[in-house]
Amino acid sequence: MTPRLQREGGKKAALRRALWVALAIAAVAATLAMRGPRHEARDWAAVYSRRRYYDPVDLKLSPHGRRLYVACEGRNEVLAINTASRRVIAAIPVGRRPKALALSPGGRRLFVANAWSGAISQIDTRALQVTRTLPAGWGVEGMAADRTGHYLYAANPLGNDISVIDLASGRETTRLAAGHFPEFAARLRGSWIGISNLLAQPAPPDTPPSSQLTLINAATRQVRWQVAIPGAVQMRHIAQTPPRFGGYLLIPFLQPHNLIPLIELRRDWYASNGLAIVQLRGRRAPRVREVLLDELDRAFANGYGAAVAPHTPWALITASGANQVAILNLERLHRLLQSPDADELARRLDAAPQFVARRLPTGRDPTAVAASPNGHFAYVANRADDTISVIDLAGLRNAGLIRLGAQRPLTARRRGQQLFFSALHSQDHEIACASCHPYEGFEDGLVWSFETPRLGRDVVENKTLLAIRGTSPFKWNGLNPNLATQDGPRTAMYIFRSQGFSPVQVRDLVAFINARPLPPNPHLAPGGLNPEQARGRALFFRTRTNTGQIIPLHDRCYYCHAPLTHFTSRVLMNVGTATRFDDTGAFKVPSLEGIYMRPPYLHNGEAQTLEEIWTRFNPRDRHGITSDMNKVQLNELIAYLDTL
Amino acid sequence: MDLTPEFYAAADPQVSPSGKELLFAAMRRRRGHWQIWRMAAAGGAARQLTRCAADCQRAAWLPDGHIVYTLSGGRAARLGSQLYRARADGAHPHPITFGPGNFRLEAVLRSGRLLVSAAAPLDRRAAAAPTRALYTLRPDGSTLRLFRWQYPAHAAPTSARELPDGTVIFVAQPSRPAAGPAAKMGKLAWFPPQAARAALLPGAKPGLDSVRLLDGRRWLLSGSAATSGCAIYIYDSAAKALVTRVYQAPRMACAQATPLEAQPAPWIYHSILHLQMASGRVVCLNAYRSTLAPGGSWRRGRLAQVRVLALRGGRRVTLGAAPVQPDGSFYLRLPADLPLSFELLDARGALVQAQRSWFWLRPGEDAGCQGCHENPALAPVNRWPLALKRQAGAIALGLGRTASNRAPMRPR
Amino acid sequence: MKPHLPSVAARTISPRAAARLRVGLLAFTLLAAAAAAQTPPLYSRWINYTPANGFPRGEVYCVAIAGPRVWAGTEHGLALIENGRLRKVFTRADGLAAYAIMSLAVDPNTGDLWIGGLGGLSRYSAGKFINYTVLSSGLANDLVYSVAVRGKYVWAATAAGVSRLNTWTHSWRIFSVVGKPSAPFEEPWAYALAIGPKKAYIGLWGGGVVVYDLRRKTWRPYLDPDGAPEIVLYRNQGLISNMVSSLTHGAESNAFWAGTYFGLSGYDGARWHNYMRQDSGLASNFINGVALQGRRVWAATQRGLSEFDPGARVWVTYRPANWRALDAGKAARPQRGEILITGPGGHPRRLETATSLAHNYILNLAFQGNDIWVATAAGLSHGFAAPARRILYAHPNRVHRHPARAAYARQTRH
Amino acid sequence: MNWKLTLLAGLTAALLAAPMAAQAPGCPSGPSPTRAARMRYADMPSRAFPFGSFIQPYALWFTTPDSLAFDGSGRARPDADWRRLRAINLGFLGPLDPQYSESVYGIAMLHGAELALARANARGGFHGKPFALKIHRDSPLWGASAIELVRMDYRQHVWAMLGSVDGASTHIALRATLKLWVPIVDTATTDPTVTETRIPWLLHDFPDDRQQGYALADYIFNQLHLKHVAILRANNRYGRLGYTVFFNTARRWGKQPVMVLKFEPYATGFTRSLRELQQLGMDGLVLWCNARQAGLIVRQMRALGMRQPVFGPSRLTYPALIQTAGVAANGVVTVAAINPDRRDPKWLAFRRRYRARYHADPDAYAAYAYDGMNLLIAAVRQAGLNRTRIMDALHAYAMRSYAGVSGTAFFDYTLNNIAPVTMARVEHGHFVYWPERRSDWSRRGWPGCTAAAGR
Repeated sequence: MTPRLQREGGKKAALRRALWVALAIAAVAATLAMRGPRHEARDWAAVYSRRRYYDPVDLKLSPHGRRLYVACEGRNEVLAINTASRRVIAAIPVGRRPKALALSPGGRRLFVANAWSGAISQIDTRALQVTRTLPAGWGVEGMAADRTGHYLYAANPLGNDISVIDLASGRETTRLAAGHFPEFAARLRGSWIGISNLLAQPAPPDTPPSSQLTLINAATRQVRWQVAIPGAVQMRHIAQTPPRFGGYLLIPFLQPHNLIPLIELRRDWYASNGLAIVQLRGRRAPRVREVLLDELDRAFANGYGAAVAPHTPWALITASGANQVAILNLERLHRLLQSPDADELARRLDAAPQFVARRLPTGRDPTAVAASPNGHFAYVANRADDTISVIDLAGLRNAGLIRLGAQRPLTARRRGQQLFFSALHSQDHEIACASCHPYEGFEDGLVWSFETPRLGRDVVENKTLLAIRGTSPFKWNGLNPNLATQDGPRTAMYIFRSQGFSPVQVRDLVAFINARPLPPNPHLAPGGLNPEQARGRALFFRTRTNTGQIIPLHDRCYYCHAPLTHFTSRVLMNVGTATRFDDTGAFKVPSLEGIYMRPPYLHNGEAQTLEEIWTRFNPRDRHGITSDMNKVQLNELIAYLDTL
Repeated sequence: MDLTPEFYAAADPQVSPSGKELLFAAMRRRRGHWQIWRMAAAGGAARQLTRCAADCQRAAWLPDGHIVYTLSGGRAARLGSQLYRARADGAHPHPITFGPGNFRLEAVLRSGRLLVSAAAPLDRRAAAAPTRALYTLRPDGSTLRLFRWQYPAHAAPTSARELPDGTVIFVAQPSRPAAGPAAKMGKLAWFPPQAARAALLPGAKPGLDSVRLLDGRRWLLSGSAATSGCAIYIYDSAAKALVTRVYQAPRMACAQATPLEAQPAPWIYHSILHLQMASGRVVCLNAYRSTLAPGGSWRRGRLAQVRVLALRGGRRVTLGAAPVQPDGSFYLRLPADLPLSFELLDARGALVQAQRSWFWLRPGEDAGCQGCHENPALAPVNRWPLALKRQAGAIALGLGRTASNRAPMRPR
Repeated sequence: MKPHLPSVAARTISPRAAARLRVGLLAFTLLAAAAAAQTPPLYSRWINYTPANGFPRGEVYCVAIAGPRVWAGTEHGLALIENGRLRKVFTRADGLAAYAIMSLAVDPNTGDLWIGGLGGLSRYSAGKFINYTVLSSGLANDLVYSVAVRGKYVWAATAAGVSRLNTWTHSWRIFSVVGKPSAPFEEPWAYALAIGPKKAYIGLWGGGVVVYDLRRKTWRPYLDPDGAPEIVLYRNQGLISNMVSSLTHGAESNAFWAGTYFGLSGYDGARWHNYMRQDSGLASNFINGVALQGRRVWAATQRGLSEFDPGARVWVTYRPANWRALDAGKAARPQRGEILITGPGGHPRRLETATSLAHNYILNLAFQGNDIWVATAAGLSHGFAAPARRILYAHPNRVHRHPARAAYARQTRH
Repeated sequence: MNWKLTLLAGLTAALLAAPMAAQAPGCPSGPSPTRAARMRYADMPSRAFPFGSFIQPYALWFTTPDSLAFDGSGRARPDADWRRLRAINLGFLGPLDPQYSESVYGIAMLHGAELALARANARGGFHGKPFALKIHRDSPLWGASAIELVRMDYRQHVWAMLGSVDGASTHIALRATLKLWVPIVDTATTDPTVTETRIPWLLHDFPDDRQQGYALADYIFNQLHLKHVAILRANNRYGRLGYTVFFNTARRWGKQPVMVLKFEPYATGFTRSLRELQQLGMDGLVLWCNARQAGLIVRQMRALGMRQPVFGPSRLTYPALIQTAGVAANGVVTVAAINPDRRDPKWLAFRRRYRARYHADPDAYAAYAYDGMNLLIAAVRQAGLNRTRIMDALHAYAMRSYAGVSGTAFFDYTLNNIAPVTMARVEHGHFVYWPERRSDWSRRGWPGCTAAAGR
C-alpha cells in the first residue's frame, strides 16, 4: 500500500503519509506490545518448554532471492535466512503453529498463517517485525495474496472454507466454499488463486475418493472452478509451470486404494503417489490429468512440496515419506502429456523415469520446496531434521545443508516423529504412518478394506491418532490393547509387510503418537458454552426423554461416551450400526474429542455428518434414545458435541 | 587360499550377514550330489547342512535364521528344480515353490524377498522352455511375481544380484545353442533401478557371470572369459567400463569372487501364513484387464466364469468353475501348495483366455491379482470388487467338504 | 436456440401508417421525455423459454439473476441461461438436492447460488453442489420453499420452520414452534422470506407474517386480525389473510408486501394497503409471488402478472390474450399478449402485444437491468421494455395513434 | 358456464362410477343444494358467524365457486399413455408404524383403501391396467416424511394421493402439492384448517372438527342447556386446533367455557387438573384428545366423585375409551364419524367384505378411506391420466352429495364434507349411536325428497 501512495503524491506528501503510516504502525505495535503479546507470550512459554524443535514447514524466498523465510511450526517462529551466507538473520515470534507463508507481490509484507491461533501475522520484511494480526478462519494454513496486494486468500482446513481478507481494512469480507480440508494455496498466473485440499470430498464410503482444487478468480473474488481430482487425497503445494511448458498446475497427491482388500504392498496396491496436473483453459473447465511419481518397486511416498525453478526446465517435488526430492524435466513432461495415451498416466508405474531427471535425497520429512528467482538454487525444508537442503539446480545435486540448530541428542518423541513420517520402513517404501494419518496424525476420512478373516468385510473407517492417549484399546474391534502392539509386529506383518519397527523404534513412535494434540476447538468461544451449546450439553447428560420417561442408564449418551475418560467408556458396544459387511456388531466406543473435524462417522464411515448418526443410522434407538428429540434439540446436541 | 581342499567341487559362496561364516554348495566326490555346507569364513571344518537325494545348490542366508536353497533332480525333478527352506542347521527342510518351471534361487533382495529365476512362462514344458525370467517370492513361498518383465531376447537370466541402489544385475545366458564357444557364454545384463526393460551391461566381457559390489561405484566382476580362463575384474559403474583385472587363473573353469565382509542384512519378512490350513484365497480385481485382449481389456460382459485347473500327479485336473462378477472380479478359495491355473470362459462356456503358467497358493495365503495377464506397470484401480461385495465369502473349488473354509481369527 | 421473433411492426403497418407513425413517434418522444421520469416501462416484447426450445417441462417456480446469468428453478431441474441461451439444466443427477426448485438466492459476496426446493437446500459454487437436508444437516425440513442470503447467513423457509445457517461457523439455528426459545409461529410452515438489513420477514403459510428484529432478537407477528380464514372483515383490516405465499420487504425498515391466496397486502410501517381482484386492477387474488421494483410492487398471480404503482395508483397486468383457453387446456401456447392498464378510475384499458408471456399462471419474477424475467407455469419469459410502437391495440387500425406509454400516462393523470 | 359443465360432467361421472350414489334409498341429510348456494361457510350455525352480530364482512370466501377457481397449465399437459404403464399408481400416506398412536387410524385407512382398490381392479382397473397403491409412511421422526409426496410424484409418478391422518402431515403434503399439482383425497384428518387454505388440490371426506365442534356445541348448549363447560385438551396439534371451533362457537353463543386446560400427550395423571376444574363449578367437560387419555380422565374424574357429563370428538369413539375407563365411561357422549349400527345395505356389504379380508370390524377410518378411494378411482376413470383433470373431476362433487359406505357426504365448495355428524353415547360399556340432531340445521328442500329424512 505504501509504495502506491508514494507514487500518487509528491515527495512531501509521500513523506507525510509515510510518517502517518509509521505512526500507525508504531501505534499498532505498541498496542500489540501492551496487550496482545502478553497473552500470547504465555502460550509461547508453554510451547517452548514442550517443543524445542523448529519443524520448518514452509519456505518463501524474497523476490530478489537473497532472503529465505522459514515458518517453524515447532517454535512458533519465522526465521529469515540470508541465502548468501546461509545463516539465520532473524527469528520473529509469531502466533501458534505457523504453518504457511505468503508474500505480498512486492515482497514488503510477509503473512504467516498461525493455524492454532486462527490468525495471520503480518510481518514487515524490512523491519522483520510483526506489524499487525489479521483475522482468519478455522485452523488457517495456506495463503496467497492477489496480484494487486489488496486481498489475501487463506485456506481454513477446519472450516472447509477460504477467508478473503481485505488488506486495506484488515477485515475478513467473505468466506468462500472450498472442498474438504483445504490446506494449501498459491497465487497463479493471471488473476487466479488456487487452493488444494488435503482430504477427499464427503461421499458414500464405497465410492472412490475425489479431492478438490478450488480456483478463485481474484478479479471477482469468487470461486470460479471447483475442480475434481478423481481418486486423489492429500493434495498439497501447488506449483505452476511456465507457459512454454504448458502452464500446468502441479499438485502432489496420494491415490489411496482403500476399497480393494489390502493383501499386498507392492506396485501401489495400497496407494499411488503422484501429481495432479491441472491445465487452466480460460472459459472452459480446467483439464485434469494425473501422473505417478512412484516407480515399479519404489514408491515416492507422500508428495508434499512443489516448486518450479524459473529460467530452467525443472520442477521440484518433495516426498515427505521417501525423504527425496524429485526433479522433473518439464519439457519432457509437457511432451508426455501431449501423447495420445496420456490419460493412462494416472496409473502407469513406468512413466516417471521419462520425466524425472533426478531424484536427490533430502533430510527427513521434506516438506516445502522453494526455488530461487534466478533458478540457481532450490531449498527444501526438512521438517523432522530441522534443516534446509540446498540444491544446486545447475548440477542437479545437493549443494549444502542449512542447519537451523536442532537440539541434540534427539528426544524419543522426535525420533518417533521421524519414523512417523518415513515410508522407508515399509515394503517398497510405499507407505508411512503419515500416509493414512495426514495432518500430523489425523485421519484421511476413508474406509479401508484390510486383510481380515473374510476379505472385503469389516471395512472400517480410519481413526485419528490425535488425542488418543488414554483411550485404549484401539481399533474399531478393540483388539489392540495398546499402541506398542499395534505399531510393532502387527504393523510389520499386516500393513508394512516388512521388517517393521524395532522395539526401540516402537517406543519412540508411541511417544510421538501419544503426544499428538488436537488443534484448539474453534467451536468453543472463550466464554464457555453458548446457550445453544449449553442446551445441547443438557441433552447429552439427560436422563429423561421428552415424554418424561426415564432413559435406561446404558441408553444415555454419557454412559458410553464417558466425559471423564475422553468421552469413551473404552469398551465395545453394539449400537445397531453393523451392516451385512460386518462380522461383528460391537465396536469400540470412539472418543468424541475433536469429533467436529473428523467426518465420516460410525465404524464404516456411513454417516457423513453427525446428524446422520441419528437421523439415518439409529432407527431403533440403539445408539442412545434419540428418536423423541425434535430437530432443534438434535441441532443443539450437535452444537455441544462440536465443542468437545 | 583354498578354503575347501577336501571337496571335489564347490560353488555359490554366500557370506553371512556378520561376514564371519560362509554358506556354499559343494560335492565331495565326482559322482556325488551337491549339498549345502556351512563353514567359518576364516576357514576350517565345513558342516553339511543338507542330505539331498538330488543336487542342492544355490543357498542363501535368510535374516530370520533360516537358509533357502535350490533342489534339482531326484524325485522332485518331475516339476523341475524347486526351492527349499530350512533352519540354519539344515533341519526342517520344506519346499516353498510348487509349480513347474525349474526354480532356482538367485539372491535374497534387501526387502527380504527372494529373487529366483524360472522358466517363462511357468508351465509344464518348463524343462524345454526356451526362455527364463526372474521372479520374486516371499521367503515363505507366497506371492510369486514376475520381477520386471522385459529381457533380452532368448536369454535366460542367471546369477542375479541386487545392488544397494536397486540395480539388478544378471547374466543373460543364451538359451539357444549357438555356434562357437564365445557365443555360448552369458553376457552381463542389468535392470537399472525401476526399469522394466533389461539391457546388456556396457563394457562387460562375455563370460563374466558373477557380480559383487565393492563400493558405491566399483563392482567386482568375475567369470570365465573365453580366452583367458577364469578372471576377476573391477568394473566402474559410472564409466561403464572394466578398469582393472585383479586376478587371472587360466587353468580354472570359473570363479565366483565374493568379498569377505559383513553383508547388509535383508529385512526380516514376517510370514503370515497359516501352515495348518489346506487352502489359500485369491481375489482377482478385474479379469477383463489383459494385455492379450484387444485394447487391453475384454469386451464388457464377455466373461462369465473362471475355471481352475490343477496339476495333480503330473496331470491336469479341473477343480471347478466359479462366476466372474460383472466388474470382472472373482474371489476363490483353492487348495494350497498345488500348481494352479485359470481359464476364463464366456457365458456359453467357451474359452476366452487361458493362463499360460502355473501358480500356487500357500496355506492361508491371500493372493491378489489385478487382472489376468494384466500390464504389470499399471497401478490397481480403486474399486470395491463385486466379488467381495456380493459374495458372502470365497467360493471354494477343489476342496473336499471336510476342508475348513474358515480362516483363523487374524488381528489386523 | 433463440426463439424466432416476428417483427410485428414491419409486418402489419402500411406505408401510410408508417408515415403517421413517424409523426406519432415524434409526439410520443416529446411526451415520453416529459413523462419518462414518472412513467415506468411497459413490457411489450417477450421471449419465452419453453419445452419447445429445450427448456425443462412443467412449472417454473423461480428465477434469479446473477450478472449475465439467469437461473430458473423448475419442476424438472435448475436451468441456466446465459446471453439468451440455455446453457445447462441441472437435476438431481448432477448433484442437486431437490426434485423441484422452489427458490433461488444469489450470495453477492461469494457469487454462490443457494437453491431451495422440494428435497432440500443446495449451494452451487463454481460448478458443484453442496447439499443440506433434514437428515444430513441442521436444516429443519426438506421442503424448502424460500431461501435468502444476507451477510454470512443463509435463511431457508421450510415446512417445519425457518432454518438459518451461519456459513462461517457452519452452525444452524431453527426458528419454529418447537425448541426453546420457540418462535411465535401460529403454524410452522414457512413459505416466504425477505431478509432486510435489520429485520427478517417470514411469511408463514397460515401464520401470517412474522418479523424478527435481527439486532434486538425480538419477534413481531402480523396476523389476519379477524382470525377467520373465511372472511375479510375490513378492507384494510391488517394482513388480508394468514395464508402468506410470498413476501418482499421495502426500503423503509418496517415496510413489506405480502402475497396471499386471498389478495395482496402491503404494510408501510404504519398502515395497511390491501388489494383484491374485486377492488383493484389485481389480476387474481391467488398470488404466488411478489417483488418490489422501486416503489412499484409486482404480484405474480394465477391470472397474470400485475404491477401496481402506489404513487400513481395504476395497475398494469400482463398475460396471454387467450389465457382462458390456456387454462382450460384448449390452447397449447399463448397467441398474443394482453396488457390491462387500470387507473384509479377503474375500467381497464386493454392493449394487445404480438408476443406474450408463456402462461397466465405466474409464479415469480426478477429484474435484470431494464428487463424482466417471469417464471410461469409453462415456461420462463424474458420481457423487454420495448419501444411503444411494438405494442398494438386490439384494433390494428389504431395502432399508431395510441402508443402504450401514452395510454399509461393518460391513466396516471386521472 | 364452464364450471357448470364440469359440475354436470362430474355428477354424471359420479353417478356412473359409483352406482351406490344413484341407488341410495331415502334422502341425504344436510342442506339442500339450492339453499346451500346461499349458505354460510361450512354450514356454520348462524350465531356462530364471526363478528356476525356486529358487521357484514368486506369479503366472504368459500361460498361461491369462483372464489376458489384455479388456473394453471395442467389441463394442457398431454395425458399419459396408459398403454405404456404397468399400473396406475396412487399414493398412500399414513401412519403405519405401530409405535405411533395414530397408526390404528392409519392401518384402518390403508385397509379401506386397499379394499376399494381391489374391487376396482377386479372390475378391470383402468383400461385393464391395475391400480397400484404406493404406500408411504408419515412417521414424524425428524420431519423426514415431509418429502414423501414429492417422492410419490417423482419416483412413482402417482396420479393422486390418499392421506393422511395427522393434520400436520396432511398440511405438509398440501404445501407440496400446491407446487406439484397432485390431487389429494383426505379421509381421516379432522384438522379443520386443511380445507381453508385455498389449495384446490384436496378433497376432504371426514367430519372435521368444525362439524364436530358445531354438533357438540349444539348438543351441549342448545339441547342439554349446560352453561359452564370446561375444556381439557391434549397439548398437540390435534388438541390445539380441534377444540377451537367448539370454543369459539360457545363463546359466540354467550357460553364462554369456564376454563381450557391442556395436558401433555403422554400424561397419565389428571387429578390436579380435574380438581381445579371442579372448583370452578363446571357443569360439563369437553375433552379433545385420544380415546386412551380420555378414558383415564373419565376414570380419574369419577374416582374423584365428579359426576359432570363428559363430551368429546370422534377420536373418543373408540374401544380404547371404554377399555381404559371401564364403567366410568358410561354416559360419555361423543361425536361419531360413522354410525356402524346402520342397516344400510352398502355399509353391511362393505362390513362383510372387510371382515372377510381383515378379520376385524371396519371403523370410520376404513369406511371413509373406502369411499375416498372410490371417489378417486371414479375421478381417474373419468378424467384419464391428467392430474388437473382428475382434480377437476373431483371438483364436480362441489355442492353435491355422495352416498358411500360411511354415509352420505355432502361437499361444499372447498370440497369438504360438511354433512352432519352422528353422535354416540356410552351405555353399558358400548357405544350407542343416534342420528345427528343439530337443532339449527335446515332439512328442507332436497331434490326428490318430500320430507326430511334422517339416516
